[in-house]
Amino acid sequence: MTTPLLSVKNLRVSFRIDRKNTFEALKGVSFDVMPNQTVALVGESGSGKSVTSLAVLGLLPKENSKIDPQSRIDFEGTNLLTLSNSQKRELRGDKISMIFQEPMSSLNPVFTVGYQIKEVLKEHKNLTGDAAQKRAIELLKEVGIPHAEERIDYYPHQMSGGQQQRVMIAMAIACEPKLLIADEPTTALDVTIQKQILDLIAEIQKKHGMSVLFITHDLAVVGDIADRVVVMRNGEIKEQGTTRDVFTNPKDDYTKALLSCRPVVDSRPKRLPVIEDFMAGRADTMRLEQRSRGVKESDPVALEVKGLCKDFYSREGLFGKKTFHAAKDVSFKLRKGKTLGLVGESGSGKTTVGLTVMRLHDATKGEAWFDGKNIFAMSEKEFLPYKKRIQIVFQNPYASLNPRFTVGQILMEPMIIHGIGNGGEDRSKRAFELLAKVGLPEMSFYKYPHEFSGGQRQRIAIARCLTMKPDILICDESVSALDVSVQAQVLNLLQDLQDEFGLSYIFISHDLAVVKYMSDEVMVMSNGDVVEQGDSDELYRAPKHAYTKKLLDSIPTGLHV
Amino acid sequence: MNTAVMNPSIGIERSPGLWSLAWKRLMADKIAVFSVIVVILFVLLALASFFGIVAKGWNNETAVNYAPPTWFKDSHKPSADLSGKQPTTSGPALDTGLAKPEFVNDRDPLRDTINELKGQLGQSTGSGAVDEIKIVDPLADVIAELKKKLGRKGDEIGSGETVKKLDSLPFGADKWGRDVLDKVIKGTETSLLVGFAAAIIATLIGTVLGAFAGYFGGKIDDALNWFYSIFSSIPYILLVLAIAAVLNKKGVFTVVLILGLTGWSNIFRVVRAEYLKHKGRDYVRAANAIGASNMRRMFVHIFPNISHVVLVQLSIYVVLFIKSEVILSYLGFGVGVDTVSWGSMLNEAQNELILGYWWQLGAATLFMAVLVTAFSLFTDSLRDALDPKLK
Amino acid sequence: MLAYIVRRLWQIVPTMIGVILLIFFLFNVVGGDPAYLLAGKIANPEQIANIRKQLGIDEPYYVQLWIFFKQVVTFNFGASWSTNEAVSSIFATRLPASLMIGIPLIVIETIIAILIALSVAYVRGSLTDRAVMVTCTVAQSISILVYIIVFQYVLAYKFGWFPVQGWGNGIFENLFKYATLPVLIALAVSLAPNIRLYRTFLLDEMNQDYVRTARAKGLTENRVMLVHVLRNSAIPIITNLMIQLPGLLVGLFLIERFFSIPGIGREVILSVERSDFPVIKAITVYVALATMLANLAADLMYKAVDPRVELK
Amino acid sequence: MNHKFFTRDTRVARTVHLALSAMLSLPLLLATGCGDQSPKSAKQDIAKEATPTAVSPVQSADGKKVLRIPFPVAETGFDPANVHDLYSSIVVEGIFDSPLTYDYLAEPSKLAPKILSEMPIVEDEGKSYTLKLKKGVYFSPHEAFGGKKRELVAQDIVYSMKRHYDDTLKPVWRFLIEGKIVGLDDWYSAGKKTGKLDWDATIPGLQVLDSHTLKVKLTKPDYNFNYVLAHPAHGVVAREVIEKYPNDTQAHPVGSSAYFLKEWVRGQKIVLEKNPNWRGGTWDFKPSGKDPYDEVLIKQMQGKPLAQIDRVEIYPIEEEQARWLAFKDRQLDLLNIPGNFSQQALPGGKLAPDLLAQGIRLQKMVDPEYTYMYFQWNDPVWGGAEKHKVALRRAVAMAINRDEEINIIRKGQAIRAEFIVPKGVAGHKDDFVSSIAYNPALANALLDKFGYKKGSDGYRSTPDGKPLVFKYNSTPTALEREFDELYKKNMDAIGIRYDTEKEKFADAIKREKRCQILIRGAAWIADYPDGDNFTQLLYSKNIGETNNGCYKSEAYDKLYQASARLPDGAERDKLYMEMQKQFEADTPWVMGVTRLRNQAIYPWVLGYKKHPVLLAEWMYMDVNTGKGK
Repeated sequence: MTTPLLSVKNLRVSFRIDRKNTFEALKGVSFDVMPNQTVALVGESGSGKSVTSLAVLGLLPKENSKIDPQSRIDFEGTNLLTLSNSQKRELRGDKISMIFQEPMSSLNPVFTVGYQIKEVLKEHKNLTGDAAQKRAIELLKEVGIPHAEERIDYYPHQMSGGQQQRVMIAMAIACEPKLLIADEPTTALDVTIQKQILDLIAEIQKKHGMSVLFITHDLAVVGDIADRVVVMRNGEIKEQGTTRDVFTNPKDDYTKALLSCRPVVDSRPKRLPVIEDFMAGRADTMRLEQRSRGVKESDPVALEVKGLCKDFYSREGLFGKKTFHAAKDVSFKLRKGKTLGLVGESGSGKTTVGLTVMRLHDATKGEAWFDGKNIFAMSEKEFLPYKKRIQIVFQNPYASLNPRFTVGQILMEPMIIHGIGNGGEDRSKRAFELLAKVGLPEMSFYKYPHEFSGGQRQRIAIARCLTMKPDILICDESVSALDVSVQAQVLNLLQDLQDEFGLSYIFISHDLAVVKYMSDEVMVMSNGDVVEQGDSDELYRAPKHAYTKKLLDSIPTGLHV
Repeated sequence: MNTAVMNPSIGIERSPGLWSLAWKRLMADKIAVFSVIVVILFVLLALASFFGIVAKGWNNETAVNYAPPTWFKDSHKPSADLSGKQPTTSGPALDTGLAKPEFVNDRDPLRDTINELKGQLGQSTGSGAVDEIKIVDPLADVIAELKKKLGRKGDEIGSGETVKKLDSLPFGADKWGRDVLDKVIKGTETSLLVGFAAAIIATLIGTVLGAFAGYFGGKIDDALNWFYSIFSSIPYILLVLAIAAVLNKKGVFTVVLILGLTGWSNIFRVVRAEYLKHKGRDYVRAANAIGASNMRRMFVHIFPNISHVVLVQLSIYVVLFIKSEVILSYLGFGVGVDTVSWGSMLNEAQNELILGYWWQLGAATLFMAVLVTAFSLFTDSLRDALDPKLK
Repeated sequence: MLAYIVRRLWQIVPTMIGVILLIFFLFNVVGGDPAYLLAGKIANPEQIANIRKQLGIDEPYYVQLWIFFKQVVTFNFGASWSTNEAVSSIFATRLPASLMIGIPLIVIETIIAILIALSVAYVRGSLTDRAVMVTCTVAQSISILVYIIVFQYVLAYKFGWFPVQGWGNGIFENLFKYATLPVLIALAVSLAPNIRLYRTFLLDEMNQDYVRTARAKGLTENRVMLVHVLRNSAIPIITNLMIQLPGLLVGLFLIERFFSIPGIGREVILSVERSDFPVIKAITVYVALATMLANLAADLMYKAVDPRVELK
Repeated sequence: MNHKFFTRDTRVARTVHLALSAMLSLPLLLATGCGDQSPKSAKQDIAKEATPTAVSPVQSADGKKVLRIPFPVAETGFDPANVHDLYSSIVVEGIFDSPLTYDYLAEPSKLAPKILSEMPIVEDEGKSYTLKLKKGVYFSPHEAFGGKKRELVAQDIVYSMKRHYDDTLKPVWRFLIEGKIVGLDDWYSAGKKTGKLDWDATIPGLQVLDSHTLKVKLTKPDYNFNYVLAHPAHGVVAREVIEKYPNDTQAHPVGSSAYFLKEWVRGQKIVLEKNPNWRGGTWDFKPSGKDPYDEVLIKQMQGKPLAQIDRVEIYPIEEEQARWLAFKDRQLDLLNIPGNFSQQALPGGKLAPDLLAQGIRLQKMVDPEYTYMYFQWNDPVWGGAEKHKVALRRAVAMAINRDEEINIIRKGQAIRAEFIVPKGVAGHKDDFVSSIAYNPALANALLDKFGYKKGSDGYRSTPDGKPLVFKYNSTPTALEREFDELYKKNMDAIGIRYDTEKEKFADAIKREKRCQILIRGAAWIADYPDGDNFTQLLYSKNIGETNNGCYKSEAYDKLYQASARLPDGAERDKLYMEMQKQFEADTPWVMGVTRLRNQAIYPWVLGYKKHPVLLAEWMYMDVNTGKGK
C-alpha cells in the first residue's frame, strides 16, 4: 500500500461566534487521499466540507477559527498544521491548489486572466516575460479555451462562466500540483457546462496524475469521476468508501437518503423518500408507488399565453438604445391542476416568462387569458383582484421574505391587502392553519425569517401564497437553492398541495430531473425561444430538438454501473 | 454561519427581531457600550439644562471677568491685569470728565417728571434738597453706588447688598464673568438640539426624495437627480451663506434650517442607491406579487430594510452638524444671544487663547470632542452591529 | 466612449441651468442690493439709481437672468463690482493659491490615508486597529477652528516652526514655507475620516472571493493587499477623491482667511459680504462645472481601473 | 470701505461699531494725539529714542529700506474718484498728490500746500480760490505719456474734479464738491441729457488761467473748501492714463507723489516703490509743542531728504490673531493693535513689558468720530416727540451701559461720547457731561411712570397694551454678537424684550435710507474738521442721506440752520449747546463712544507719528537698516 498524499487525522475546527459561544464545525474528521486518486467529499450545507478544504490550504480566517492541536493534516508526510505561514504559502498554488464554486467572483475582476495565471508562475516557478506568456497560453489551451493567444488578454467578465472556471483550473494546474482541491466547482454552472467541466477535471487528473479532492453537495456528479466518496454531515463523517461501494451498497441512512431523494429522470415515485423515511424504514416501499403525469386535450385551461414577448432596453451610443429580447413569442396553455415545466439554462428567458405572466414585468407583446380575460390588457387597478390568484415562489428563500417582518406579519399582510378574513383574529387563525399545512410549528408565527433554515423559509413563502388561495402558482427555481434532502421535502409538499387544492403550477427550473419529476407538460427554452414543448414523459424519452438532447445528455446520473 | 438555532422549548414568545439582535451585538462591544453611556450622559445633561435643572443661570455674571478655573487659580497669571479690576470708566490716558459742571437742559419735556422720580428714588444730591433746575445726575457717586447695586442682573434696586463676585470658578469665567461650566452645559443643549434637529430634517428630506428617486426611477428619478446635482454642485459654503441670507433671522431654529436644508444631498444619494438595489430584490417582488401598493412597498417593506443605513447616516449627520455649527458661528450665522452653543463659545474664545484665557476654548473643545468622539464610535459600532458582514 | 462623454457633457446643461436659476434666485432676487453699498457715504436717490443702472440691476429680472446666461455661455463674467477686477483675473490669481494648498493636501492625504488604512485593515480587530481608529475619531472630533487657532499660536508663533501667516510669490516658497502649516491643519481634520472610509472600502474587498483565490495561489500578503485588494478598492477611493476635489477650491476658506492666503475660498466670503454678484456667480458656475467634470472624470477613471465598467 | 464692515475685522484698528459712515470718510481734521510719555522723563528719552540701535529684520541685498504694514481688509483698487474704502485710500494718498496736504507735526492739524507753490488765495468772501501749481511736478513715466514723465498742469486738476461726475465710475466722493462749483453741476446735467459728458468743455467755475494757475469759483461762500482740496479723492490723475484704461482705472494708478505701484497681487500684497522721478523735498517740520515726541522725530529726521523709504509692502491680513502674531513675529513694522489683543499689549493702558523690552513704541490717538444708536423717529411705538415715547427712548438711553461696552467689548480702547460734536472737532465742548447717564433704576421708574407695564413674563408692553420689542438691527459678525449680549442684558434689566435683526450690510443701508430700520448702531467719522459735519446728522433735510433715524424736530432744524451760517466761534458754540439740549430732550439717539487707536511701532521705524488726518505718512518716515545711506 502506498502512503497517502494527504492524510487528514482527527481534524477538529471550531469557530468563535462571540465572546462566549463557539461553534464546532468539524468534530474529528479523518480521511486519506492517495496519489493519483480522486476523493469526493460530499455533504449538504453546514456539513463542514468546505471548512475541511480551507483547513488543508491553511486559509481559515485566523481571527475567529481554532484548530484543535491534536489534529493533523499530513501532506507528503509533513503536518501542514505545524508549518509556518510562509511555508504554507509556498505550498499553496504550487503543490496544493484549489478552485472554487463561483468562478466569477473568485477571479480578480480587474486583472486579465493572463495576468492572473502568470502571477502564479512568477510566484512559484519564477517564470516571467515571454516564458510565462507561453506557458500561460499553453495552460489555457490545455483547459480548452479556444483562441487562447487572444483570450489571454481578456478580463474575467468578458468570458462565460464555464470559461472562467476553465481559467481557474488553468491557474490551479499551472504549477503541476500534487493535489487539486475543487470546492463545488460546477454548482454555479449550467448543466451542460457542468458536464464539460467535470470531464475536464477528470481528464486533467488522469493526464497529470495528480490527486483531486472534490467537494460537492451533489452525490450524482461524483459518480463518474471519484474513486472514493466521503459523506459528511454536521462536521462528522457519516460514511466513506469506494465510489462503487457507497453508491451500490450504502450503509448509512443519510447516505441512502442522499442517494435516493434526488429525483431521477427514469422514475417518478409518488413521494420522494427523505431521511426520516429511511430511518422509519419505509423508503423502499415508497419508491415503488409511482405517479403518472401528462395532460389530456380535454383538461380545462387555467391560463393561456399567446405570443408573449418581453424586451429589455439598454442605452447605446449617443442616442441609440439596444434591445435585448428576453422572451420571444412564447405561447402555452396551462391546464387546471396540472404542472407546466419550464426548463432551460441561465439566460434562456424562463424566469422572464414567469415574472411577465404574473405582471411583475410588463409584457412587450402578447396576451394572457385567465378566467376569460386578457390580464395583460388590464390596468394595474383592474388586475389587482386577479393578482392574488396567480402567485409565485422565488428561488432564493433568503431574499424573498422581508427580514423585518415576523412570519405572522408575512402571512397576514396579503390577507389585509386583499381583504381576506374578518379582522386580525380570523386572519391569524388562517395563518396558523397554513403553517400547519406547510409543516411548520405554530410558534413560527412569532418568529423572524432569519431564524429558519432555507427549506423552512421556502415553506413560509409557499404558505404566503396559499393565504390568497391562488389558482396558479409559479415556482421560479423554488427548490434550486436547497440541499437535496430539503429539496425533496419541499417537492413533496408541492405535490401534496397540488393534490389537495388542485393548484396549477408553472414550474421553472434548470434541473431537468426535477422538472421531469414535477411536470405534466414541459417547455424547453433557450435564448428566449421555446425550442421544444410537449408532454413531459414523451419529451424526455424522445427529444426532438438538438438542444433538448444536449441538455438531457448532460444530466449527471450518478454511478454508471 | 447561521447560528440562530431553533429552540422549540421557547414557547409562544416574541423572538428577537433584527433590531434586537443588532442591539445585542452592539452591547457586546465594549467601546460601543462606553460610547453609548457617554452619549446618554450628554443627552441627559442637555435635557437637564433644557428643563432648567442645571445651567439655568448661565447668563449670570457670577464671577469676575475671565476668572480662572479653580485648579489653575494660583498658577494663572493673566497677561493683563484688566480682569474685573478695570476702573469703570476707562479711557486709559484720557479723562471722560465725569465730575464736570452739570448741564441744565431747560428744553427737556421730562425734566419735571425725572426730578420727581429722582426724589422718589432717593437719588438726590448730597444736600437732600431737590434742585428744580439741576436735572442732571450728581453723577459720579450715584453712578458708582448704583453700579454696585446693579452689578448683577435681576437684583432689585435698593436691596442694598453688594454681590461679591467670585475670583475663580471650576471651569473659569468668560469675559462677562459668566460661568464657563454653565455655558458649556447650556451649549451642550443647544449643540445637541442643533445636531439632532438638523440631522432629522436633512435625513427626512434626503430619505423621502431618495426613496422616490430610487424606487420609481425614470422621469421622477431624473427630476430628483437634477435637483440633487444642482444642490451638490453649488459650493456648500455659498449655499449656506445664501440660505442664511434668505432666512435672515437669528436663532437655533434658523441654524437648524440652514444645516438641514443644505445637508440632505448625501443621504439622498445613499438612500436612492439603496432603493435602487432593494426594489429589485425578491422580497419586494414578492410584496408586489401579493398586491402591495407602491407606497406600501416603499415604506412598509423597503424602508425597514434600509433603515439601518438611514440610521447610520443620521448619526453621521449629527456629528457633522454639530461641527458645522461652529463654522456657521464663525460666519456670523450661529445661534442668537439668548442662548449659547459650542460654536458660539469657540468663536468667542478665538482670541482668548493668546491672551492666556484658554479655558473657554478648552471647555468647549473638550465637551465637543468627547461627545463627537463618543458619537462617532457609537456610529461605527452601530454600523458594524447592523451590518455584520463588515466585521 | 466618445458618445458617453458627449452625452455626459450634454447632461451638464440642464444641471447648469438649475444652478444658474437657483443662484440667481438666492442672490439677485432675495439677496441684497449692492447699490447702496457702492454709493458711498452720502448718496442721494439719483446717485443710487445711477449706480443701479451701471450695474444693470435696474433691469427686469428676466433681462438680468438672460445676461447671466450669456455670461455663462461665453465664460465672460465681466468685472467685480467692488474692485473692477476682471473676474477672469480673479480666478487666474486666486486659484493658484487654493491649489497650492489643495493639491499637496489631497496627494499627501490620499497616500497617507491609504497606507494607514491598508495596515489597519490588515490587522483588523486587533488592538492596533482599534487604537488607530479611536485616535482618528478623536482627531476628527475637534473643530478645524480650534486646530487653526491652536496650531497657529503654538506651532507657528510659540515654536516658530512655520510662518505665522502670509503668502509669497514663488511656487517653492509658498509650497514649502507658507503652505506647510495650512496643509498640516487641513490634514489633521481630513485625514481621519478618510482613513476610516478607506479602511471600510478595503475591508469590503478583503471579504471577496478573489482574495481567497489570491491566497490559495500562494501569493504573499503584501501582494494580496497592495495589488489585488487595493486595485479593487480604487473605485470607491476614486469616487471619494473626486467628491472632495471641487470642495478644495472653496472649502478651505477658514484656513485661507486665518493664514492670509489669497485663495478662492477667501474670495467667496469676501464677495458674499460685498454682494459682489459677478464674482459670486462666476465662482458658483465654475465650481459647479468643476464638480460635474470631476464626476465625469471619476467615471472615466473607473473605466481605467475596472475593466467591467461600461460607459453607456 | 464698506468691506471693512462686512468682515469681522472691524474690530481691528478702528473698531467700528458697524457704521458705514466711518468707513466711507477719511478723517480730515485734527484729532488729539496723545503721547504715551510722561513729560518729565521726556528729555532723556529723546536722545535715546532718536538713535535706536534696533535694526529692521529686512535686509535687502541692494540696501533698500523696506517698510511692511498690514491692512485688516483686502484693498479694492486705486482710482481716487472711485475708491470707497479707507485702506485703498491710504494707497491712493501714497501715489497721488492732492493740491493740499497737512503739516506733519502741527497740532491742531494745519493744511499745507502739496503741489501748490503756496496756499490757495481766497477772495470774494470765500467764493473764489486761486490755486498756483508748483513747477516741476511730474506724473511718473508711463506708456500713456510715451514712456516719459509728464508735468502736472492745472488742466489735470480740472479733469480730476470732473471725473467725480462720471457715473460710469460709480463715483463716491461727488458730495464733496456737489453743488459747490459754479457750472459743474450744469455741465453734468447737460451731459446726462446727451448721454455723454463733454470732457473738453470749460466749466465757468474752473478757470484755467495758465498752465499752472487755476481759479475755482464757488456757488456760495465756503471757507472749508481747502479741506476738500486736501482730500485724497482729489488726488490728481492724468487724463491720458485714465482713457487708456477706461474699464480698469482701479488697477492703473499713475500719480505724481513719492511712491508708485510696483507690484500688486490682489488681496495678498501691494508693493509701492519710491518714484525715481519724484520732485523731492526736505524733511523740515517744527514741533507742535504739544507732544514731546516731536523732538525725537525732529532729531531723527530733520534735514534728511524726504522719502527715505524705498519700498512699502502692504499685506492684507484679515484675521486679528494672524495680524497680531505676524507683528510679534516681526513680519510687520507697524500695527494698529487689534482690539481683542489690546489687553495683552496694553495692560492697564500701558505697553506690556515684553513689548517694551523690544523697544516697541506705542502711539495713542482719538479718532474724530463717535458711535451712536438711533431710533426710528417714524415708528409708532419708538419714534416721535410725545412724552411717553421720549420717556421710552430716554429709559433705554439710561439703561445701556457704555462703561461695559468700553471695558469689555472695546477692551478699554474707547471713551464715552457726550456731546453732539466729538472730541477733536471744532465745536466740541470738552468738559461737557450729558444729563443722560447710566441709571437703570431711574429708567425702570420712568417706564413705570409712563405706563409701560410689566407682564407676567417680566417684560413690558406699551401703554396701550401692545407688545414692546427692542429690535436691534446689525450684521452677523462676532463683534455684533457681543453688542447683542450687552444690549440684551441691559434691556432685560429694564424689562424690555430684546430681539435682533441680522442683515447683510447692503440690505441694512438700503432700508436705512428709506427710514425702515427701527434701531441700529451707527458711527460717523469726520469728513471735515467742523462741527457742522456732525450736527447735520440730525437735520431733517438730510433724511434719506445722513439722518439715519429720520429725526425731525422743527426746533433743532431752526437751530441748525442758524448754526450753519456761522463760522466756528463762541456764538456758534452757544447754538450747539441749545442743539445738544434739544437732542437730549428728544433723545433720538443713544450716544455711544469715541474710539481710541493704538499704534505699536518697532524701534527701527524712524520719523513716524500717526497723523490724525493724513493716511500715508511714508514719505516722512525712515527705517533703520543699520547701514548708512
